[in-house]
Amino acid sequence: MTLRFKFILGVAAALMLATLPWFASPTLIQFGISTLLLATLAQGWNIIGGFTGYASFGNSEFFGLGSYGTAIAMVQWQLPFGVGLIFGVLLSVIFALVVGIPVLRLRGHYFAIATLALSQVMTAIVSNLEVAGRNTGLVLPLLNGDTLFYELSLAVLLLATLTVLWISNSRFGFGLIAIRENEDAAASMGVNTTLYKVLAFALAGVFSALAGGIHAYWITFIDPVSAFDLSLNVKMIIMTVFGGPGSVLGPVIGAFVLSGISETLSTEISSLANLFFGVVIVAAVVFMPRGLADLMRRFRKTGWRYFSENVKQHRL
Amino acid sequence: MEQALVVSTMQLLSQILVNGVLLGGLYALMALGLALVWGVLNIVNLAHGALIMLGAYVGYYLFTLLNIDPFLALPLSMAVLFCVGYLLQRGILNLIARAAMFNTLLITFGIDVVLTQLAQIFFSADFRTINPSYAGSNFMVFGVTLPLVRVLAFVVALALTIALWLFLLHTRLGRAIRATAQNLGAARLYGVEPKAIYALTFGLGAALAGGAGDLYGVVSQINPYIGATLTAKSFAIAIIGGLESPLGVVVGGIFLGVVESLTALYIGPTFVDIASFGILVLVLIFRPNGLLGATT
Amino acid sequence: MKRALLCMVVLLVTSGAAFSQEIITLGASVQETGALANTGRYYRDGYNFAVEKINEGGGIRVAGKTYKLALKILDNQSDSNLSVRQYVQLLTQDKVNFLLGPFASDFALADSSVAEKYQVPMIQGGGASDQIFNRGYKFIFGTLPVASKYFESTIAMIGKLKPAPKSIALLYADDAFDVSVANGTRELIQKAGLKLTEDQRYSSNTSDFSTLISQVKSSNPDVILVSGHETEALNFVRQAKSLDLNPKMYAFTVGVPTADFRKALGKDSNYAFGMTPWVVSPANKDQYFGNAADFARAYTARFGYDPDYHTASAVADVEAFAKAIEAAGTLDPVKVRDAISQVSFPSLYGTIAFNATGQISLPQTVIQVQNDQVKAVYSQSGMLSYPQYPMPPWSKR
Amino acid sequence: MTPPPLLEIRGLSKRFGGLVAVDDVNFSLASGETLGLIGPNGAGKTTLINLISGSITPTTGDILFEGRSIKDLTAFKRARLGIGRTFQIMKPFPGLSVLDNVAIGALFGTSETAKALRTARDEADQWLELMDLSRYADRRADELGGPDRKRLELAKAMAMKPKLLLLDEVMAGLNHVEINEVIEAIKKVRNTGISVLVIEHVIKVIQRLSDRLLVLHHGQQIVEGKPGVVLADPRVIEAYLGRRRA
Repeated sequence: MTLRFKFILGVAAALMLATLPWFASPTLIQFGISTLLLATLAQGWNIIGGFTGYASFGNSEFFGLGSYGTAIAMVQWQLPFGVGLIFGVLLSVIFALVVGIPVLRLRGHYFAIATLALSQVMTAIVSNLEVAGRNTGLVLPLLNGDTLFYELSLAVLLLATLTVLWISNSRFGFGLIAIRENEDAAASMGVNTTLYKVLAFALAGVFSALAGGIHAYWITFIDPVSAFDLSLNVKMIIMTVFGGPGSVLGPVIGAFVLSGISETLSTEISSLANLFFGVVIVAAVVFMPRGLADLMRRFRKTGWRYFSENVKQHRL
Repeated sequence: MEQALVVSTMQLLSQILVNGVLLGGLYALMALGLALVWGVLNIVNLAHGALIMLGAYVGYYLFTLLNIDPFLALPLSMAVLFCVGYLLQRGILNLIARAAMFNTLLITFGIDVVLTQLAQIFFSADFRTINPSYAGSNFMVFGVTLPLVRVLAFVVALALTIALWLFLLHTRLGRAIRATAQNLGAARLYGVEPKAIYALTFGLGAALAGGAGDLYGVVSQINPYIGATLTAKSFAIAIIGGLESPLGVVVGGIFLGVVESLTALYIGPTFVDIASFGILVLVLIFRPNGLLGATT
Repeated sequence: MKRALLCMVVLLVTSGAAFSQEIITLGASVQETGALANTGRYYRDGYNFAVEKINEGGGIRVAGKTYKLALKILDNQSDSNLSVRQYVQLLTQDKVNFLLGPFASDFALADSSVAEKYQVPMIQGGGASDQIFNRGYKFIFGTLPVASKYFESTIAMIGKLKPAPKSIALLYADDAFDVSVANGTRELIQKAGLKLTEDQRYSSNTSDFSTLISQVKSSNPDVILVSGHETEALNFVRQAKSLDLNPKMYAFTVGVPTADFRKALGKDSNYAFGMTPWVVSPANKDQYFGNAADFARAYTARFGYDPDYHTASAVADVEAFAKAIEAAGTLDPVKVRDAISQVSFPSLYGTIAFNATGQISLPQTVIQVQNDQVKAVYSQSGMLSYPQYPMPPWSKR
Repeated sequence: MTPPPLLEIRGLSKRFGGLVAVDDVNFSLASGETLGLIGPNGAGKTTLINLISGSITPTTGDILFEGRSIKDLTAFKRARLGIGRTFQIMKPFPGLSVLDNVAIGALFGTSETAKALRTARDEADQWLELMDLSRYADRRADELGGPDRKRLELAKAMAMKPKLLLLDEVMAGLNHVEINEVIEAIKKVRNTGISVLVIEHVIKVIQRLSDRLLVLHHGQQIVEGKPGVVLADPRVIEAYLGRRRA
């Protein structure tokens, strides 16, 4: 595929998605909004997790801060949605800078656990904040405009994906990849590792906060448990890893495919959906640990052996 | 009047400290298995809480169906969970033993979901308790009320910790496990297959979770969804105590128990999580080897 | 315009199936799995049972035609975000006519916005928080009593006890419902001239109450009121025993009426006060089930466990729809909404009539566990039977 | 006035707890010079390299680069100034292609202005060619074998366009034939005119490459001078070779 062809294909796909509200059912749009937001979150995680190699469980904090920034601005200060969204992004970036600098010094599991613990701390702090409605949450004004929410979500996803496309072809992105592959070697080759990691964390924060703000206004009610939901972070990771971490479209495809599966399951087999979802995660990690992107690249060559080879390669 | 107030404040404080220490003992037992598996296999087991939950149900069914006292059921509960852990490692985790770190997080999360859902299907979402006749008994020492089962649970937790410590230090298998923590191949020097060590260690971690679950059921209620909070608590304790020695975990557990109790008393019960997880983050940043661990 | 278009789509897509058989579909997303599944099942089974019974009785008559009721229930896995999406799906894809609610206030808060957005009435029996009803929404109705008045009858009863209790400790979880309860209760305590010795908010899902209990013990109040969840009530009682906390009485908003509570605690559940807006009594007549006692028997036989007020509230939701649709004589959601606001009928749950904000006004009956049985002790009309008070210390049981 | 030496080490020490890994080391390195650093295992050679490259900070003493103290600079800043290094345990970017491994050196390293990825890859191509690696350009770095991997390390470091290159035991684990291959590669590097500090265990290698030798023993520098003179010094034979013969 030539670059030009890829470009045309991308624009066509974006246009097609953008026109969806004019012929799809409200349920599909509803599903679309939630999937686009999840894809945005996965793309955000891709920047810090996929490119930089830091398994962040802090992205749901960004989502929560975006939600609460928007909600507090709109409910407590009667500001317009746009201002709220910016306020949420601002909160999130400040959080990324303040927390990122000490926490990004930790590596591997320790970073993961630190961010995991921080999300518990954030939930607990917000539960005690008067301005955030404590643990009883905030009720946002009702806006009957799913088309608007859909287009907004799509725009943010496009922005996130274009940013990731730029990252994958830029000096900045190569710096991140170098950090992921070997942080000491990256530093010794002149990569400002601290700055790059914090920037990646903040950038992930921007997109997650945008998604959070849109989600809050759309769902109209937020409370600490749903806004700082850790399982949302796990979903971002699963979607990214399923699609292919460190690739441009992997997280988006991962989000679309897994949301589709999960939504179908919730409707079709209702109570067993979660069980099945757990099984899918386990199976995916065992049989295709490098994601769909890798599967598609190598499946043609190896065929069904692809799965058994993965197992052989990673088992003890 | 004023003196009476001072006396009652002191009494409350000592009661709270005792509560914290006793709670800490149970916490420590919950975290022990997690720390062992993490330290030796480098697996952060997000399904640890689910294993504790299973252990609690084993204890519950042994008590209600066969009328076995929960403290006598402890070894049985541990044995059952040992098998569960051993099979999980052999059947699933072993398949990704050499994959990237994300993957172990993801797969244990997946296992957690599956175990929880299966528990809901087989045990139902009803709230259960292991409620032997003596469950609420207590005795007074210097004006402080000591709940019998919590004291017993504390003693059992300490005993299991010491047993684990002795096992790791003084048996060939234990030394092989410790060596594996440093170097995968090292187990061979002790004439043990690394594969076997992995499964044994995970089984041991699960057995400790099973024991903790059995005791948890005696002091608290159980349902299929208690796992997530227990996993989070176990993390905090393992990190605060450090992964190097079982004794560190006990110190971490008691420290956390006391901090939580004091926070609830002086700041407010809704601030408990801020305190415990805030400390976890600070420990990670400033003393990554745990409160007792060596500084670098 | 949009609505007309929607109707056309409905006609085309459903290939007329729904219409030729004259079916009215009610939709709900409830907690069948997840942390709230234990209470969620009351709603699932209550809705199902009511729909079955109404259909057995011939369904409902709307403008001369007979309709059968159908039910579409989705499992929200105790996830409120998923729940919101499922309600939209119920309306737009499954084309249900009207909405029944989920369990718990925070879910009802989020889900009712869907009803409001699509202008389809929702009657929910699972959320009592005042927050749900003071937003000025027009399409949300609730059949649980007002949260801030949950302890009203309990405090009224306290005034009639001998020796009269003087001091109260109030403990409550920090979620929407329990905060509403606490705010109302605080006022009631003040009005009754009682002394509030402890006023403590704790995190939802707290499992260790040892600090709170020690604290309460040292301030030694006569009465302890706990507004929380059933798991918390269970843990509280167990730990109260093991820490030898002996107030003259303690009362809980939830948990006490359930069979689960008594089963999990055994003898330790005795003396605990609770409340229910629903009394299983033949005096509560019902058009479909005969009366509350008949209903309870039939329900236990059918589902294998005892119903509680959640179930009754769920049944009342379905019945309210049946009555309102018949009264409206049309399936038009806006007209049915107006009819709901006007209904007033006796049911197994009590008299169903909604006030201006959409909530029902139903007094709580104070209950107590006595010898492993739930006994009604006090209602608005006065003492029903003098409770076992004061509660004997744990050492003397 | 003579220009300051490229690198000057003054009274440098590093303590790990009770262990003195590097003890009061002083030397300097002129522009274009190749200095060999030898010593038995545990002599503190790698610690010295880590101190110069900035992976660790010294306990006392100073490091001057082009006359300026760099001891408080972070590793990446020193790389920007022109200090490149290889690692004893090879640290390629395993998941990246061989070409992109080298391109990262060109993108960062001493280059002040951001350059396009394409330019960096073009530069990387040249270094691959010099190091005889062109045919592996599209392979993943972790698929390379021993000597190729060493050459990749050299190419990566060279792509940074450093003024000073620190080579940490590049020969470890190679056989005789492979060692000769890599020696040729290092010679090519040296011929570009940059200064090199070579740490090596294998005496033969260091003799063939260095202008001057420095011997470390238990963290202390014991002899410094021309290779022939140093290797004949009885203290060196005692400390280093003597023990091996014994």
